[in-house]
This record gives sequence, structure tokens and C-alpha cells, in this order.
Amino acid sequence: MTITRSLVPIAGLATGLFAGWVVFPTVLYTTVDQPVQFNHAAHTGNGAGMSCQDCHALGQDGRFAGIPGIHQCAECHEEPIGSSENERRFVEEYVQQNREVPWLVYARQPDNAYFPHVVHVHKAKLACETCHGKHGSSSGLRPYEMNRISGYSRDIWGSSIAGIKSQAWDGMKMDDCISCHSVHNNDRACIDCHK
Amino acid sequence: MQVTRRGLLKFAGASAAGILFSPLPWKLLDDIAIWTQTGPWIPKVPRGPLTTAFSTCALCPGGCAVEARCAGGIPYAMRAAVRHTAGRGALCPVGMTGHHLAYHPLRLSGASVIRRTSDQVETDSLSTQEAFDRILGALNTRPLATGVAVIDQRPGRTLSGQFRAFLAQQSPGYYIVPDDDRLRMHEAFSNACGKDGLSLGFDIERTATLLTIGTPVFDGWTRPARTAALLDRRHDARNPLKLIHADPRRTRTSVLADQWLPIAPGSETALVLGLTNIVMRDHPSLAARYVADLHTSDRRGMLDVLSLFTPGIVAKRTGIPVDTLEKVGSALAHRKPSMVIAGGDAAGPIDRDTHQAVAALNILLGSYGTPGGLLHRDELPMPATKMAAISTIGDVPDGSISLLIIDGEEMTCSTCWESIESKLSPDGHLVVSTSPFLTQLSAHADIVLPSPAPYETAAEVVGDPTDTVVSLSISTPLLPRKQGSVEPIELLNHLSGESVAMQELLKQRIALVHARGRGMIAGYQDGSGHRLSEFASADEIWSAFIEGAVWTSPPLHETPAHSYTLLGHSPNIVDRWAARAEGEPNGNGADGQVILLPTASSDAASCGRISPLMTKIYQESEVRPTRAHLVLHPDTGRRCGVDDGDQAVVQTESGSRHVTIRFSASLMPGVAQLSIGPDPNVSGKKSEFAGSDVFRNTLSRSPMAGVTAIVRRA
Amino acid sequence: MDERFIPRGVQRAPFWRFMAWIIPWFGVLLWGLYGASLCLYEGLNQTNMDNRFAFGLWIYLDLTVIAFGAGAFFTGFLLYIMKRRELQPVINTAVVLGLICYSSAIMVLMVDVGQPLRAWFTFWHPNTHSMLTEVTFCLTCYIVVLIIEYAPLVLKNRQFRNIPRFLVFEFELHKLMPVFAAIGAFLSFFHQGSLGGLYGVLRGRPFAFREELGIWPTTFFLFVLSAMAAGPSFVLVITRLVERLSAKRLVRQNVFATLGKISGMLLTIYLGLKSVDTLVWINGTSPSAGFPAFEYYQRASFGTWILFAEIVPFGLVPALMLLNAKVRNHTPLLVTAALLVLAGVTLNRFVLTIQTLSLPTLTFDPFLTYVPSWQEVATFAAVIAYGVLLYSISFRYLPLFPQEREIARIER
Amino acid sequence: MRTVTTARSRYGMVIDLDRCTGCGSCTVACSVENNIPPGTENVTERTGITWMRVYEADDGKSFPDTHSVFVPIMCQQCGNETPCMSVCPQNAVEVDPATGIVGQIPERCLGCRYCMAACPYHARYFNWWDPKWPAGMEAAMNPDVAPRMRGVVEKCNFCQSRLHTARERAASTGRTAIDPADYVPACVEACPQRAITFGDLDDSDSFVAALAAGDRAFRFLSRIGTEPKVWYLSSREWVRNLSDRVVARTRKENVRG
Repeated sequence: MTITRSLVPIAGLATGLFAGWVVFPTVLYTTVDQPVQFNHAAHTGNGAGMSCQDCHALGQDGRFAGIPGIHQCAECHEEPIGSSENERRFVEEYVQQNREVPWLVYARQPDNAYFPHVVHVHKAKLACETCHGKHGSSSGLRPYEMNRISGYSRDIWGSSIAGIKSQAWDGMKMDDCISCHSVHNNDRACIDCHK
Repeated sequence: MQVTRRGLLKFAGASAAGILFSPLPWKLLDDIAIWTQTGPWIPKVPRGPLTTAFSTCALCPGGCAVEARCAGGIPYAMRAAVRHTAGRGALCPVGMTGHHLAYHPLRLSGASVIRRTSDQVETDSLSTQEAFDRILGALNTRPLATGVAVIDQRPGRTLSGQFRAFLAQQSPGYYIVPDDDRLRMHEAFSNACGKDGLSLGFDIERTATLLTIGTPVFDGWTRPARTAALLDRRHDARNPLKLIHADPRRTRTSVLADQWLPIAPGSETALVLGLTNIVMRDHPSLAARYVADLHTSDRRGMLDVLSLFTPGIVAKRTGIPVDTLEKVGSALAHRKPSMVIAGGDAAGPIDRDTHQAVAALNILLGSYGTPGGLLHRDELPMPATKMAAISTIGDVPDGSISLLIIDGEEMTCSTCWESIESKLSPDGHLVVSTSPFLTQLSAHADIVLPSPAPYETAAEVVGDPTDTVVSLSISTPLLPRKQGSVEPIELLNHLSGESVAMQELLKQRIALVHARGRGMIAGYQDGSGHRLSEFASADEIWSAFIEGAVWTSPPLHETPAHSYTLLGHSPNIVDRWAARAEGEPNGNGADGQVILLPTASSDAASCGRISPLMTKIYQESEVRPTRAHLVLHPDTGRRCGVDDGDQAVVQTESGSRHVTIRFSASLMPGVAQLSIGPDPNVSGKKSEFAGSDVFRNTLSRSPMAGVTAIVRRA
Repeated sequence: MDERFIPRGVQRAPFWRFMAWIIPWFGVLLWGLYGASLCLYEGLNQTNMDNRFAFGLWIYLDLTVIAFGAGAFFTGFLLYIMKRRELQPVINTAVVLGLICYSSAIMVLMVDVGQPLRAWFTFWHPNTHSMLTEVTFCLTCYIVVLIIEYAPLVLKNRQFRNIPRFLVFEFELHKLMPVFAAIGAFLSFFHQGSLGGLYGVLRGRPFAFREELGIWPTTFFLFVLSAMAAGPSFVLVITRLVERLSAKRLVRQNVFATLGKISGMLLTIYLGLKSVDTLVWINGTSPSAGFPAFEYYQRASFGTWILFAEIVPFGLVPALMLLNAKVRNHTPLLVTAALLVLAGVTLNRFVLTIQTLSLPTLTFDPFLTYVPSWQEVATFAAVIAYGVLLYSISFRYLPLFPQEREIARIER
Repeated sequence: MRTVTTARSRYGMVIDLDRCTGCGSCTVACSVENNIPPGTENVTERTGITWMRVYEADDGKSFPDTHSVFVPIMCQQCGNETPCMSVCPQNAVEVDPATGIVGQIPERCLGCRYCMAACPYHARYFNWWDPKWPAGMEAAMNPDVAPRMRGVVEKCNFCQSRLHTARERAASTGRTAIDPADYVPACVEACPQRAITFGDLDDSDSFVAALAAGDRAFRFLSRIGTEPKVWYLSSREWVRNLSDRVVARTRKENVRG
């Protein structure tokens, strides 16, 4: 009898922990598939041999171009290369209609965050992988996980719901910016990274 | 096991504790805080490559060069192209927001029929073709002896020429332009010189003494770059500018002038004639030079009438002390070059008799045809031949128009609907308007064909009409043209059965300019000048124009006439001038009576639609007064029984309006100032078109004369 | 109907009369909550505050009720720390009043800020230089203390007393009360001061700016003193009001006299310091910031009378009255004096919050006025209704006045 | 280990009141640049948002002797005892040590408006309404500046987005310091009368430092001791006397700013 009695609070505790650690993250995020699949590995390294900068270039004025426009894809993909269904759909629905692909950007920060790629690449000499991980050698695009409340990509928070960072590139919250800036910069100000 | 209340409580308590030891509450708190920053109700900024494009602002004829910063090809900010000759790095607030007009909430989305109820304007859409057919029907089936008319809000464009060519084929066809100060000034000079078709510009950049009779030189009267030049001229070491501003109203120009002559309302003719008298009396050499030697045909009459305007009488009439008048007269006579400019206010033109007096004084001062004075402008050739004569609404017989096309947004408030209404045929008429928005005039139309908004089409900019330099440029399109908009030329083509493209017409005009070979083309980025001969063809100039270049031509050096008729040829002008020596009753605030004076900024904001963002200076700060505020001197206000901040009603013989009282001790006692400019507060609301016109039928008088009004607490 | 909840040995009005009293107040509360929810949902554009009048009725209300609520901490301090046993009969009512004042201040603040969902940022990213941080921390801690102080009172309800565990818990809490009273006194001391410092540090508002003593502007200390003077007066006035409304004697006359005496003494000290402070400000602080002090009093309704009123009729007069034993033993005069004290503190808070903002700073600034919107007034009314309701319920069901039963027995 | 120390500067502005015509270009350019939405229907001069605002001030005399001057007022970027920064309970206001710019962080702000009460220049504005543009006009928003939400305070920050752009440009060309020509706030660029000068006050070669040291220069409410970094110029004595109240002036009634 006493055992069953003391089981009640333990069951309650377990339920609470389960709800917080397991149910909550699944409910919090919604997953969306990318409009088209993209194989980074096929384009870089041993694939087509391109570098990150070939598509994600820094402009003359130092502004980062972000994801290339459809015209840039069209330079090679005017006609389908290979016979995959994804490729055919990509060429027919986007390239030939000159429509931009509404990519869901894993690393996209909200409007109020300002991140100058050029300063980090040219001045701080950071490699793309430091922040973007092995995205450049991935062979497909995983589903985009969006926080239902804040609208952020899950990549901003990081894969661990507890916010524990396993890799340098896993999670890019303000604290992550600060942890690096506090080491490398004497004069820090909010307006350095906020716009 | 039994479920007890205690058991449930324990379970709930423990799970709450469990949740506390999970990320749930903490991450939820964090995410909710982020949600307050990124919620879906907060607009997202556009993304896309950042570029710049050059164009010309077409909101007013000033034609300032603009550099548009674009994101993803859509302009998001305008700034003046710094090194460009037109604009010279200066833009007015209206021009800075020209790219917003395409998104104006009151923009018409397609051809519409307007329905008017007692206090409301509503639109029903119809297809462009239907609208064309109805207009063509009205043209073809119009009652006998009635005519077609076009009111051209912005004369001098190639399109204006096409309108005139079309009207020349109609019988009768009236080509009507706003009856503004420019027109009246040219009439006055033409009268005095016995020459027709004069086109004069004001060489303010070289003037040493400038007397402005109500001309709002610091309030949107000309390009901001010229205003800056005026300020620079003040600090000119050799021959600094002295600006004297005569106006009963306290405006930005009154504030910024070197000297403000707060003349009694309606006394501007007396002031001009009084100054003429002083100049002739104290400087007989001037008088001899221009009046005697040059065989002025009416010397006697002039001298007779001037004898009525002794400094004492004028001082009494204008409220300006005698010694001030003497000093101003002396400055005009001695600090050369000097010039007198009258009118140019968006609130309406000054009457013709005053313009005649101003022309006489200018001739007397030797300002006509002299650098620093009034110079002949080059003329822009027009590709059309056989054009209808230029007339004003007053020239059109009553009840004679059965089809009226009102082109464009009104630039000044000088043409009011009341003056048009009586000209329409009582046997049926159709009024068509081509404006992207409903404005004061187009709201009275039957059918609206919305023209493209600024920067949606290649628009021609013919240059500041007050400048001595003539210019021509193209407002390069920066935005995709909105579906449903109709270029006025398309309507004209439909009516005349032709099919000319606007672009071809523009090129024809450019070819004519090219053929004449006068002037320079200034490059779009650095403003570097190129002779016309450097361009092989009109097409090449066109390409330069599309990239933001401008053609400019300096003033012509024509010798002044040898003989003047200072009284003009206007019959009985002497009598009418003489009558101006006596004062009109001034509003003293007793019984709430004041003289109500209209004010308005003269830039593109005066009557047309402005960017929604202009609430910043019209409503969210006190930079520009809105129609909602009546400004008066505290003494006047108190005599009217109103206090600062009160809600009040101002009533004239033509209407009444609810206003908020603003006191300002810097205003002339007995007058009240009310803006006729836009009021973003009522923009698009019923009240905008309803009974708001306290100045109705009175704008044909000088804006400085004002109207009698009663102010009382609401 | 609800007899079984009413404390033993006391007489309470019949249930229907209680309801007739409660329901209108409940209506006011609902109206106020509607106004407040409009402000939360539509935004603060529902108020008549603006960029120049960034603070309005609500901040004024906050400062005033918190000054009144000072009775709670100060009575607790006197009773538990200074061992003034004669205040025992009013400690409960003081705690309830304190709880009402503080909780309503916090609720109004939540409506007043533009982003209540982010209000916890103050705890996460606190600016230790800000008086408002100090206020926020102290208020939050102190409201917890007040709840803990209120809890044993709730547990004293007849029905709760039947549960033995509650009885034990209440007893344990009682033993701890001096500790909480000490914590409460400490926290209150700080935030009453910080509320004063809130305006005293405004360098850009020379009307409110004061020289520093230590790290705090003088208004810090003046606020503490004036709140300590107002607190007992508020307890006195409310207790007397409840006596009148319920037609019962609740405490003995000597308790009123003690409260009055404490109030009077503190008010006297406050007035002395306030006068010195005012003189220093007029002759030193303000002119050296470029603002001749006489200018402040040249504006329409804000003449020097306001300064005079604060110091003489609402300061000196009640102080002298309360220091006089005869007055203290004459209830109507005593209540009048206490009301004057409260009026003085109200006026002081008004001057500091509203007059400060309406006075121009830049030479071409206008003098501004502000009239609260109905939503602001409704929220204000909701706070009063909330207070009346909480107090009425507490009075009906909890043994607020230990002396009541005794007095009733004697009188019977 | 700290490896990078940004070159320090103290940005400031000088506004020539003898050249200001009160046209409002600066106000509008600022609003365009900083994504300040158009005012709502019932907005007034007391509830609107105008980071850069032109006031009309006068010498206190009555008609016809009144002299007026137009005074553009924005955040004066106080350098000492910055009133707004010290009062913010949650560090939503800060003075950038590298530039001296007083920054307002809307994401941190809880909308208590204490800073607005603290600011003697009335340069801080509260978002009384949700930010809203007419349909479609969001396309004309500046991509470099994030819009603010309802319920927070905002103010001039010397166009920090343009500072960002200038830094990017410097980084892309390998320079450590930005080119002064690359960093010009929108109001400075927009002023048709060239009345506003901007630059590093600590750089003794800069035009702005020379102007601020001149005889015509003054600052508003200088006696409060907030050390603003915005200076004003005028050769008219009565205009310079507008700086502080202690300069005895007979105020006429109801003078409006």
C-alpha cells in the first residue's frame, strides 16, 4: 500500500519530465520540407569541385549575397543534368520559369540580427564550416524545423532542447555570438550585431 | 487503485515539479519573449541584391536628379544624385518619398466610375475598354455647339502638345492650363513690352536685392538646390543677397527672409505702386532712363496714378512704416541687380493688376532682360503641329463643354472645381480624369482612368518654370507598372483613332532639341557636361536620358524692348490701381471676425497626393501646418473667444471647417492662417471632399488678400 | 448563509448586505479589467499618455499606493523589531493593506509597460545603476514577503483552523514572522527610497533632480520618511473608515493615538529635512543646472501655492496636530490630521510625477497638460475596487482585528 | 586573449541653424532610412515617431518683431552621465565604447518609458501603435534596418546601419578603419542646405571637430552636464541664448516648439 502511494508522486514526476523533455520539443517544432532537394556534396569537393564562394559570394561592397539566385543555377542547369525527378522538377518549375526557389534557410537569423559575413571571413578569418558545419558536404537537405512560437529555425537554438552545444556550429544564439566576441573584441556594443 | 483527491493533487504537484526540471517553462518563456520581437504582425524587411538606379523626380517640374537605392530591384530610398547638375545633391521631403506613391492606399486600381453622394465619393470599377468607349461615345454624340476641353495640369510636355493637336481638330476644342502666376506675369510683361509669347525666368542666383511679394522662395517654390544657392548668396562677400519678403502671412519664407514686410492683407498692389513712386521720386535718373528716354507711351497716366501712392498713404494702407518703405525703395534702386517677384504660391495666383504693377516696377528698375533679373528662357520645341491655343478656364464660355479631360494631379490650387462647373454643358457632359489617385479635381470627374504612379512609366520632366535655364529629362521607370493603369496617350489614341507611342513622341521631341543644337547634356552620375554635337542621334540622347541625364539650355540674351507701356493695355487699369490706395477693412477679431489667409507649401505636396510617410512632417511634428490647424495671434484669438488648443469652427461665406486653434504671437493681429495643403489626417475620408472648402470662389483673389471669416468655439 | 466562515465571536452584516456592498465594486472591477485588457490588447495608444507625458496616472497611482502601503512594513517593523506591542491590534489590517497596495501597484505596472511579456528581462539583464531595477527587485521580493505574512491570516479562517496541519503551519509561520518583518522592512526601506530616487536621479529634469547623499539622491530618504509617516496614517484612516462602515469598534482608542503619534513624529522629521532639501534645491541644485527655480512655478495652475500647500497645510498643520496629545485623543481631529498627512503625500507624489513631466526643459518647449483616458481611469478604478473587495472579504472572513471580539464582549 | 580592438572614435554632429530652412527633408529621410512607419490616423505631434524633428523657436518677441529659427533636434548622444542609459532597468540603452553612439535596443526594451522621462531633449519616442505600412509598401522598407514592435522606445542612433555598411566596405578592402565618406547619416545626406556636418569629434582634422570648436557653436542644456555630441551653430546671439533657460528670457505665452 505504501509502495503504491509513493508511486503516485514518482509517476507524476516522470510524467512531468516526459512532457518537458520529450513531448514539448516535438510539439514546439514543426517540420517543413524544402521546396526542392539540393545536393551540396555533388557541387563541391569531389563532385563538381566548386567552392563555397562560387555560389555564396561576397559582393564588391562586402555584402554577402546569400543563396544564389535562380539565374546562377541556370548557368549550368538550363537543361536537367541527370535524370532524377527532383532535377527535372527543379528545372521545369523554377529554372525554365525563371522563378526563385523559396529556400528555407537553416541559418537565417531574424531581421533584427545583423551578421556581416565579410567581417567574419576577411577580418576574423573564419572558415565557412566554423558556423555552418558540414552543410557544404551534405548530400541532401534535411527538413526545416521551425519553432512554432518564435518562428526561428531550430538551427538557431541548436539540436539539444536543453541548449547544450555539442559543436561550434550547433546553435547560433546571441550568447554564441557573445562568447566569441567577448574573447576577441574589447569594445562590444549591442548595435554591433543588431540593426 | 482508488483515485483520491489527495492522490490527484500529489500527482499534479509532482508533475509540475518534473516540468520545472525540464526545459519547457524556460524555453517557453524565452520563445514567447522572442515572439514579441518577431511576431507575424511585424513587417519583414525585403531581401535581395542591393543596387542603385538613377532617375529624375517627376513630382513637380523641378526635375531633381535622384539616386534610388533598391533591394531586389525595388527602390526603398531616394536621395539626391550629388554630382548631378539638376538637383545638385538636394531633394525636398516630397521627392524623397516619391517612390512611396505607388503604394498609396488611395491609389486607383483601374478605370472607375465615380459616384457622388452628398458627402461621399465612391468608385465602381469598369474595364478600360468600356471607359474608352464611353468617352468616345460622349465625344461623338455631343450636343451641337458644345466643345471638348482638356485641363492640362502640367503644360509644356510632349503630351500637352498632343492634347493641343487633338483639340485643334475639334470644334471647338479648348486647351486649358492653370491660370497661375507664371501665366499672369507673362501676360503683364507681354502687355508692357508689346510682345507676345514671352517666357521669362528669374535669375535669382545673381540678384542682389530680391523683393518677393508673397513668393514662398523657401517653401517649395523652386528646386531645393536653388534655395541652397540663395542661402549661399547671402554669404557672398562681394554682393550678398538681401531678401525682402512682403506677405501678411508668417511663413517659412517670412521667417528666413532678411526682412519681412508684414503688409496688411490685400495691400500688395499699394506696396508695389508705393515703392514705384519712391523709386521714381528719389531716383529721377532711373525714371528718366526707363520712362522718358524709352518713349513710354503712357508716362502721364503712370505719374498721375503714382501720385496717389505717396509713402504716407502706402504706409497707412500696408501698415509698413514710411522709413521702412523708403529703405526698401532705396535698396531696390541702389543694390543692383534687383528684382521683384510676385506670386507663385500654391494657394492661388495674385491678381492681374498687381502683376502689371510688378512688371512696371521691374522694368523701371532695369531688371527685365538683365542678369540678376528676368531673363528670356529658351523654348522647348514641340513635335506637334497645328495646336489649339492656350487658354485658361476663364476664357471658356459658360455651358460650352460636353467632354472634359482633366490630366494629371493638380499642382496648384488655382483651378477650383467651382470655376469649371459653370463651363460644363447643361445638356449633358462627361468629365474624365487621368490621375493615379482621387484628388480635389479628379474626385469631381465621372470617369477616372488611373495613370501610372511616379516611377512606373517613363515620364517627361520639363524643368522648373521659374528657372532661367530650361531643361528636359526623363523620369526613368524604377517600378513595374501597375495592372489597370492607363497612360493618357492611350486615351488620346483611342479618341483620335491614331496609334502613337509616347516613347516615340518623346524621341521626336528630343530629335528636335538635337537638331537645334543648343544646350548641354549632363551625365547622370558625375554631372559631366557634353555638347549636343557629341551625340550622334536622338536615340543616343534617349539612352542617356534613361540613365538619368538632363538637357539644359542657358537663358537667351535678347535685348529688352525699346518702348514700354507700363500701364499695359488693360483698360481702366489706372482707375483700378487708384482704388487700391484705399484700405479694406481688417479683421480685428471683434465678433469673431478675422481675415482668413490660405497657406500652402508650393512643392508637389500642395494639392496632390503625397507619401503616407509625410505624416512625419504634417501630423507627427509641427514642420508643416495641416488643414486641421487655424493659427492666430493670441490677442485675436481671445477676442474671438477661443484659446490655444481649442476646437473651433471657422466660417466664410462659402463654407465652414472644424479646426484646432493654435496661438502664435508672431502672427499679424487680425488675421488667421489656414493651410490648404494636404492633411494626411483626413486623406481618403469622407471629410476630405466634403464641405471643406472655406476658400471656395475666393482663390481667384490674391491669397494675400484673404477672405473674411468668423471664428467661434466649436 | 456563510456563517460558518465568519470568525467566531464577531458580528458581521447579513450576507445579502455584504453582497449588495460587494457587487457594485465587482462591477467597477470588471469595467476596469476591460479597460486594462484594451490597453494590453490594443496597446498603450488607448491611454492619453504620449512621448512627452511618458508617465501618467498609473505611475502616480503606483507611487501613491506604495507610500500608503508603507504601513505594512513599518507597523511590522515597529511591532516585531522595535517590540511596540501596542500595535499588535492593527498588524493584520496593515498587512492586508500592504498586500493590496503592493499587488495592485504591480498589476498596474504590468499594464503600464509596453511589453509585459518581456518584463522578466529586468531580472535577466539587470542594470544595477537603475533605480527602477532596485524597485523591481524589491517589489517582487516584498510581494512574496507580504503573501507569506498574509498566509497565516488566511489560515486563521474558521474553516482552515479545522485542519490540524494548517494550524501547525500557521504556528510555525508565526514564529518566523519577525524574520519576515525584518526582511520586509529592509526591502521596503530600499524600494520606498528607490521610488524617490526614480525621479531624484533625473539629471535631465532639474525640477526633480536632487543632489546625492551617499549614492542616493535626497529624494530617496525623503520618500522613505514620507512613506513611513503616511503608512500609519493610512492604517488609521482605513481602520476608522471600516469602523464607521461596519458600525463597530475594532481597536482601542490608544492604538489610534499611537499610530497618530508615530505619523506625526515622522512627518515632523520629514518636514524638517524636506525644507532643507527644498532650500538647497532652489538655491543650488536647480540654478546650477541652468534652471532658475522660480520658473517652475510660473506655469498656469502650478504656482508656488503647490509648494506651500505641500509644506504648510498638508505638512506642518497635521504634524503639529498629531504631536498634540489632545488632538490624538479626539478621534475626529485625529482622523482629519491623518487625512491631511495622506493628502500631503498624495500631493508630493503628484508634484514629482506629473508636474515634473509637464514642465518644459528646452527653452522652446511648451508647457504641457495631460488628461487620462477612460481606460486609464478604469484601470485606476479597478485597483480601488480590487482593494475594497480584498479588504472586505478579508474583513468578513478573517480575524483582522484581534481586539474586536474583546471590545464587543465588553460593550455587550 | 583579446585580439581585436576597434579603433575608437567619438561621432558627433554639427547643425548650422543659420542654414536650416525647416523644410523637413531630414525628418523624412530619417524615417525612410530607419523604417519608421507612417503615422496612424489619430497620431499627433505628441504621439508620433520622428527621430529627427524640426522645431520652430523664437526670441520671445511679439509681432512684428519676432525672430524665429528652425531647430532640428534628435538624440543628442550625451557623452557623460547619459541620462537615458543610467535609468534603463534592463540595459536596453548603451553607449558604444567604440563610437560613442548611444544605442537603443528595442528587442531588450520592456517599454517602461523611464528613459523618456529622463531625456531632457525629448528625443525618445515610444511605439504607441503596431508598426504598419500601407499594403504593399513593406516592399519599400530599408533591408538594413529592422522594424520595431509596438510597446518599445526608439530613437536616433546616427544611422547605425550605415555604420555597419561602412564597416563591411572597410573589411572587404582590408582596411581596419572605415572611410569617413562611407559613414554619413541619412539626415546629413538629405539636408538640401548642407546645414548638417557629421564626423569624428576626436579626429582633430575632421571638419566637425573644427566647427564644434568655433565661436558660433553651442549645445542645448549644456549646464545639465550631459555633454551632448550634437552641436549647433549660429552667429545670432539670441539663437545661441536658446541653449539654456538661465539666460534670462521673457517668455511669451504659449510658445510652441
